[in-house]
Amino acid sequence: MSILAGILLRQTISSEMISGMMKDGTGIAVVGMITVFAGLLGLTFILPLLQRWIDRGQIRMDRSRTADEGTPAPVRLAPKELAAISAAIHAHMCFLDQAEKMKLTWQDHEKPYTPWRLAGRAEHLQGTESLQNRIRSR
Amino acid sequence: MSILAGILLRQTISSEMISGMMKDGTGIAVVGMITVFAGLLGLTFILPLLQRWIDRGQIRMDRSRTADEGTPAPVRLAPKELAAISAAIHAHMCFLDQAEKMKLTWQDHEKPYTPWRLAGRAEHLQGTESLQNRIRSR
Amino acid sequence: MSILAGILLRQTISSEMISGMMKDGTGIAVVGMITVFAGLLGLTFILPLLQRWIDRGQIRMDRSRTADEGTPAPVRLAPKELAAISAAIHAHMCFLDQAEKMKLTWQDHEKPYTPWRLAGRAEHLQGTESLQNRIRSR
Amino acid sequence: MSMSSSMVTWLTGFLQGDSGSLNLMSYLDDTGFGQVEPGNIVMILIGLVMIYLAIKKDYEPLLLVPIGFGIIAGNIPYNPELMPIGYQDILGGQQSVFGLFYFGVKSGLFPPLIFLGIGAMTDFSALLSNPKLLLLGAAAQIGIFLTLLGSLLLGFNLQEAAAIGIIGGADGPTAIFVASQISPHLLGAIAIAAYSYMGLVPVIQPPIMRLLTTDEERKRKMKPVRQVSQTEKILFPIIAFLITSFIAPGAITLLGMLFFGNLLKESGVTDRLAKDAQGSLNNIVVILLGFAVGTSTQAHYFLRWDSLKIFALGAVSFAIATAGGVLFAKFMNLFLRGDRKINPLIGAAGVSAVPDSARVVEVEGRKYDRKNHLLMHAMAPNIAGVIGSAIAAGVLLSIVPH
Amino acid sequence: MSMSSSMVTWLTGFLQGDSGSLNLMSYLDDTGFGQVEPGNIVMILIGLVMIYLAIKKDYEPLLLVPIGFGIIAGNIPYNPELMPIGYQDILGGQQSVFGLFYFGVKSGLFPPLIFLGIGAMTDFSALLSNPKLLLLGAAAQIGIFLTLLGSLLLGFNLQEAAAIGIIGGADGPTAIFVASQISPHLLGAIAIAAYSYMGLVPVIQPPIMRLLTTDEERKRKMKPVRQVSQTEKILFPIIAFLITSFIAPGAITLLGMLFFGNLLKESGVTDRLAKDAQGSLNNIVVILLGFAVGTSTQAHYFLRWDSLKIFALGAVSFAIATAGGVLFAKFMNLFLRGDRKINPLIGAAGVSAVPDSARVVEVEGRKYDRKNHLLMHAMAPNIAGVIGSAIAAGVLLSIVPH
Amino acid sequence: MSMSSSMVTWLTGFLQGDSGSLNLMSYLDDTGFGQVEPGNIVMILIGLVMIYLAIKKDYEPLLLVPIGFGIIAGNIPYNPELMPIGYQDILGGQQSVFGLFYFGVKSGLFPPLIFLGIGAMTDFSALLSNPKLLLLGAAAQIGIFLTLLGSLLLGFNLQEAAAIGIIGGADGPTAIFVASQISPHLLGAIAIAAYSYMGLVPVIQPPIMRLLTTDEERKRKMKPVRQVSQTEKILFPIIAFLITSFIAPGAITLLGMLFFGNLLKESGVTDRLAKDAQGSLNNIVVILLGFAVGTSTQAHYFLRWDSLKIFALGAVSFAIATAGGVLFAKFMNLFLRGDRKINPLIGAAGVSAVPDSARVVEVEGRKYDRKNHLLMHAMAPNIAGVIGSAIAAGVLLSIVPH
Ligand code: NA
Ligand code: NA
Ligand code: NA
Repeated sequence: MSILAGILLRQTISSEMISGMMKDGTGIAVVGMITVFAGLLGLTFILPLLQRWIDRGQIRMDRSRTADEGTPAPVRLAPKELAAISAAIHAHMCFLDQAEKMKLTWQDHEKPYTPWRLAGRAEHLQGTESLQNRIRSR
Repeated sequence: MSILAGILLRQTISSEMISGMMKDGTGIAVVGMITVFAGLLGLTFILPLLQRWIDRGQIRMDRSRTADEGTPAPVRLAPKELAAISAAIHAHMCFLDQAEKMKLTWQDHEKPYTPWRLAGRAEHLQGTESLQNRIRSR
Repeated sequence: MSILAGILLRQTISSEMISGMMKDGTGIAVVGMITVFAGLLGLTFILPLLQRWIDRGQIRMDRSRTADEGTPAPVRLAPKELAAISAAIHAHMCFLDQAEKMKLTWQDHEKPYTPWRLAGRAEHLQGTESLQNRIRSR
Repeated sequence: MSMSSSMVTWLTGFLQGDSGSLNLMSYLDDTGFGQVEPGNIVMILIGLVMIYLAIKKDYEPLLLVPIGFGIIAGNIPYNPELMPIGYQDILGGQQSVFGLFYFGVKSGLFPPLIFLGIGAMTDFSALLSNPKLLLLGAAAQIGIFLTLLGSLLLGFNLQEAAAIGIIGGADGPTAIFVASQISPHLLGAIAIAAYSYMGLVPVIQPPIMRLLTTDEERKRKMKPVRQVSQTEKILFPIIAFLITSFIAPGAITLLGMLFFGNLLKESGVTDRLAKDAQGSLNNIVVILLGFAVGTSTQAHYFLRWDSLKIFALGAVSFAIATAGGVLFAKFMNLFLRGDRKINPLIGAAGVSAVPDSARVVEVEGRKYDRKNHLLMHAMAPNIAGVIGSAIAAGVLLSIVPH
Repeated sequence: MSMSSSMVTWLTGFLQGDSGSLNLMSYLDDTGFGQVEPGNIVMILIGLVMIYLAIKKDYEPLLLVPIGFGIIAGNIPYNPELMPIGYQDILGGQQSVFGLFYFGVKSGLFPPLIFLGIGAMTDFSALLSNPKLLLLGAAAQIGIFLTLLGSLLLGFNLQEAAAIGIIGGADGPTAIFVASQISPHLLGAIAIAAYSYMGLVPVIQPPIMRLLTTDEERKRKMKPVRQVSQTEKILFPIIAFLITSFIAPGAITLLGMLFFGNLLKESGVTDRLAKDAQGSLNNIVVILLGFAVGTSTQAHYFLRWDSLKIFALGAVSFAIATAGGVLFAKFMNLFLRGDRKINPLIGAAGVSAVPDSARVVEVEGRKYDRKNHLLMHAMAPNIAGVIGSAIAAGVLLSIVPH
Repeated sequence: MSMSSSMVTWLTGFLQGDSGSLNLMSYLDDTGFGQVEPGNIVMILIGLVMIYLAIKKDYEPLLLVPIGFGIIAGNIPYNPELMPIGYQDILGGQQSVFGLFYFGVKSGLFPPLIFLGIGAMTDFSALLSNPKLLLLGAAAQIGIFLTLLGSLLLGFNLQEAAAIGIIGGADGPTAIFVASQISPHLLGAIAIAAYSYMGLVPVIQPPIMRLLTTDEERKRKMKPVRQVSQTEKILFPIIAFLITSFIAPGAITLLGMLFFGNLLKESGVTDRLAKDAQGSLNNIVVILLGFAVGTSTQAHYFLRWDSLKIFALGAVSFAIATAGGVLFAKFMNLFLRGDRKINPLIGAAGVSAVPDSARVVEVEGRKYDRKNHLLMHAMAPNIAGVIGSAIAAGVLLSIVPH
């Protein structure tokens, strides 16, 4: 690999280089690297400005949030705590769901439990018929 | 907006209107509105018949279900109740799943816990491998 | 159905059969059935070899696993047990998620609870942002 | 040494632009900086506004974010002789990727797929519970046909006028479908207009609703809707499809997919299919459709006098449709007694824009009586509006020669 | 005033049909009411029956609901000179949307995608556990070749006969794939026949199974299947693909996707892909495939003598395939001893129709011994039947000139 | 009796091959056994190795399993005069299914869709937190342009050299996109090389990283990244798209989809779309893209001297890119003070290969200081590498005539 690279480099540093196709190639390489750097340098300079601009807006509303808080330590919750939290969130979201469904369908799905409805029933019990399923648009 | 509408209306009510392209346009508008109304009027008349026809069948089976029950009040369950119900349903559905999987694969997925299987394991533990995934058809 | 089949059979057993298109048809049928059997016979013979080859490797590592264990009896867990297990798995997987997310995004999603973020919030709370969503590749 | 000095010579020439065809200056000519025109800037700003409205104001974000970003992507300047990028570019037989996306729009493929999704996510109970509200959805279609006449007066030909009229149906996919079939050259403007006004429903409708109703009417409470049996819900899409498509065969494609999706949802045995019809498939099509419509607003195709006219007509059209629904509700009340009378606000939901216009009705109704929930009642004309627009589209497709 | 009176004059003429080309009567001629033919009504009724069977009887609803609704949508009458609606319509260069859907069928694109999904959802353990049951899946393919001969006798040419024969493989996608390649003009009839009989498996198979087995045979219990290691499951799709596709290269496309899907499922590192191969992608293709097949039954293409013949041959074909599987199981028993003997009922699962025919075996077996669960044993020939049909299809595609 | 004896006569002739055109021997000629060539076996073995690496070593399994199985499926021998199976086969106007899959590759459709998915699953916080690390992603692109020069030296023409160079971008979709536009005949080899080396990142990069850094540098800890506000995350994709696409319009398609996907993710109002952009749609495209790229390695198109050269150049290219990133980090350190100094290991993540090369950096860094977590810092150059490669691709697409 590095041998091949060496050969290429040695061939590259020859007086023939700046002529014909290699000239084009070098031109492309220079333009290309300049463009790549220009693009990413542009971002490098604009992103801090963006941050400052947003922060200024934030400061007016909330002085405490702009501080550099550093990488937050990974919060290691006990499985028990996680279970409790996820159950609470689930309950909360189900409630939101219920509220949202009420608006659009005015009734929960009530499906007869005949045998030929098994497949349908399963999906309905399991489906997360959540806010994301509401009809917002086409 | 309403000014433009006014201009349009005034222009529309001119003696030139019923001639040339506007004549076609008016014809289209009349046919169009008649058709739209015909389609939706058709539904308006047939839907009550449909309801009555179905209700007749239902009455034979269950006299109590045809009553107009009005919009059900949104049932506001406590988060606790919701959590309990969802856990129960989950357990029930998992059981159905298990039963169904037994039929088609006669064993649960047992996967070695070698490091290179991490991705796979995660999916399997989390995946709702439910009735909907059973092979029914092509 | 069976009458038609009878007619077909009787017509088939005529001296005309082995001539013209029927000859081709019979040829195809014979080649076809031979090929189908060849393919599946091939599998029938190779699969046991495959099993033996794998088992040999397994034996070196674990002598106890090669025994024919028969169809496992469907394990009928009580709903309570299932709920407990699923909660535990959920907690465990959430923990893995957390760990994995830490690596790639170094922070959990913290979203402002302004009204226009309702939809987004719902999705995020509910979404199973699990290992399967990690960026592995293109 | 001679290498490095000749390199320097070459680089100097290269940067100054005299080293042949390939140099930094000639490349700069082909970048956005060299190719930009004022129209591009205007369109990019429009795209930014759409994204702002979608994210900050929550106006139909599922449409306006893809369209807005598509507008930006479609208006970044480039040299079309070098690469196929824009939605109409073909170079050396290779079509641009944006062109491939746009095929789904131009061929009329995406709108019926969206209708499949809408069918699979819509509960038709409200409509089954009170069928006479269907007529409000019919009345609102007057917006389509008056706009058609208006377009003829403004100098559009019959095909164009028909396609523009459909904007008044307040139904993005229907508008795109009709335009793709009979006026493909106006497709971009019509699609943008239709979707923009769908996003602006909360701005356009309320003043008209207030203008045309009395305080007493706005406070009117309606009879609670009845429970609908599952059998009715299963039979409805089939029967409704037979009736409406026999009357307007031009709507077979749109209504077929709408009711097919609804049957998948209600049959109880195809939930697996319904889930992806309204989920993955719908989301994928929404992403591609919105983005493709956005990219089709390339300034030099889009920024014309005609586009402005279409936007003006679209606004009028929405206003007329809203008025049509409200006034027809008042007309129906002449024949209805007691608690059967309709709150005319729900007539405004006769335009389609599901479920935004129904929500506007709910919000508006509660301004006058905080306990008056009109949303479920408004869902009936709202869905009827979708069906009505599709029928109107069907009529136009069969009558207007193309 | 003069305006309104001239309006009245015009309207009268308009309704009577003497106001030029555009009037209500001429529009009525172009609606379903003016264009309807008896064939359309027949087909719509067939579509309704299919939907009824799917929803009420749970016969393959994922297939029959889309096909049934597609049949209805494809048979609503319309004037094909005005709009491209039907699956073969092209007007002014614009293809109908149903035609775009149908492209997935005609090009052979959808069937391999369905096979990918089947592979990603099928557990091949049963087959790995008892490889000799594979032969039952081979024996059942006799139905394909006898039907081919029968079709030749009924006057079909070789290409047509080969495509019709595949119905006996009891495998919708395979039948569609073969027909699309060598007899596209029969595709609609073959697809409908194949899927209908797949739905009717619980009706067709039991009498034949009972006719060909003794009471003792039906009560026979089989040895429990063994545990299969994950390594076997991973290697199986690769090895099986190499063997079967070397023997029948014509089956590379179908078997390649089947085993590719299975490898995604079993590899343990591509669950993410397997999930959507058998989920979203499969559902989307099932919706479009079923609907497109349905729309391809437009009465004036479909209602022909040939279609009836194909249906008759299809029924015979299913019966022969079932018999072939059962009888071959009895034949194998001649060489097997003790608890290795096969319950010949599971031979009936050698047709494909996964997993319906395996379920029929289970139900039938339990009629004679309530504690005899044959389902897992029947899954082996059932899946072998899929592979077998694909091999047979491969042979036909390479031998029959096209 | 006479029937059965004539049958025997016929069968004998049939098996011996003298019963006309159709017999068992002639069929065998058309099977894999008759058609196989050494190249096929070589390629099938390569496919098997890829699948082995993917499953056992977890090297980019989502890519290597589909590609590996595709290589096998594409190299099963068959007679191309009988059936259209291979990705370039067309017979009687019917294109092969593999050809239909491959259309998504050849037309350049799949790569932007993959970029949409990457955008929708990538968190750009790391990059927003420390923008100067973007420059490492720029520096690594030197691999692209040196490889371009190397390819020219090895005798490839300008179009080919440009396409080969992009392998050094370490970005499968970008490489496929560029090759599809300017060197479609090398697409298969380039795609396989790009993806193979992406899988081999953990093998290729570490030695180079160790060679170019001192022990002290490798142990350097970096300042913790700062909290990024949601507003920044929403504005970033829009602003970044405007800047980069104005500078390199050739990258509009790729970067447009990347940043569009990211906006869907971050906007907070289009989660529904983001979910399927990075889920179903991405998975479906990954399956089809990988498999199609695999099938395009049919031995008689693929096994050429050029393919080997491309593989060699690809390896060099990856090495140069890695070195470029690391050395540029050291160069930047000349201008940085104190805790702002960069750990040069993260320069290696300036190639794309998200997030594998960032993981390699993490692993490498912890070999020297178990408490030094570089992953989040490495994500910045890693994502910048994706953007950088796309810009480079854009430049090549606009400069290189095609
Ligand atoms: Na409407
Ligand atoms: Na079969
Ligand atoms: Na890169």
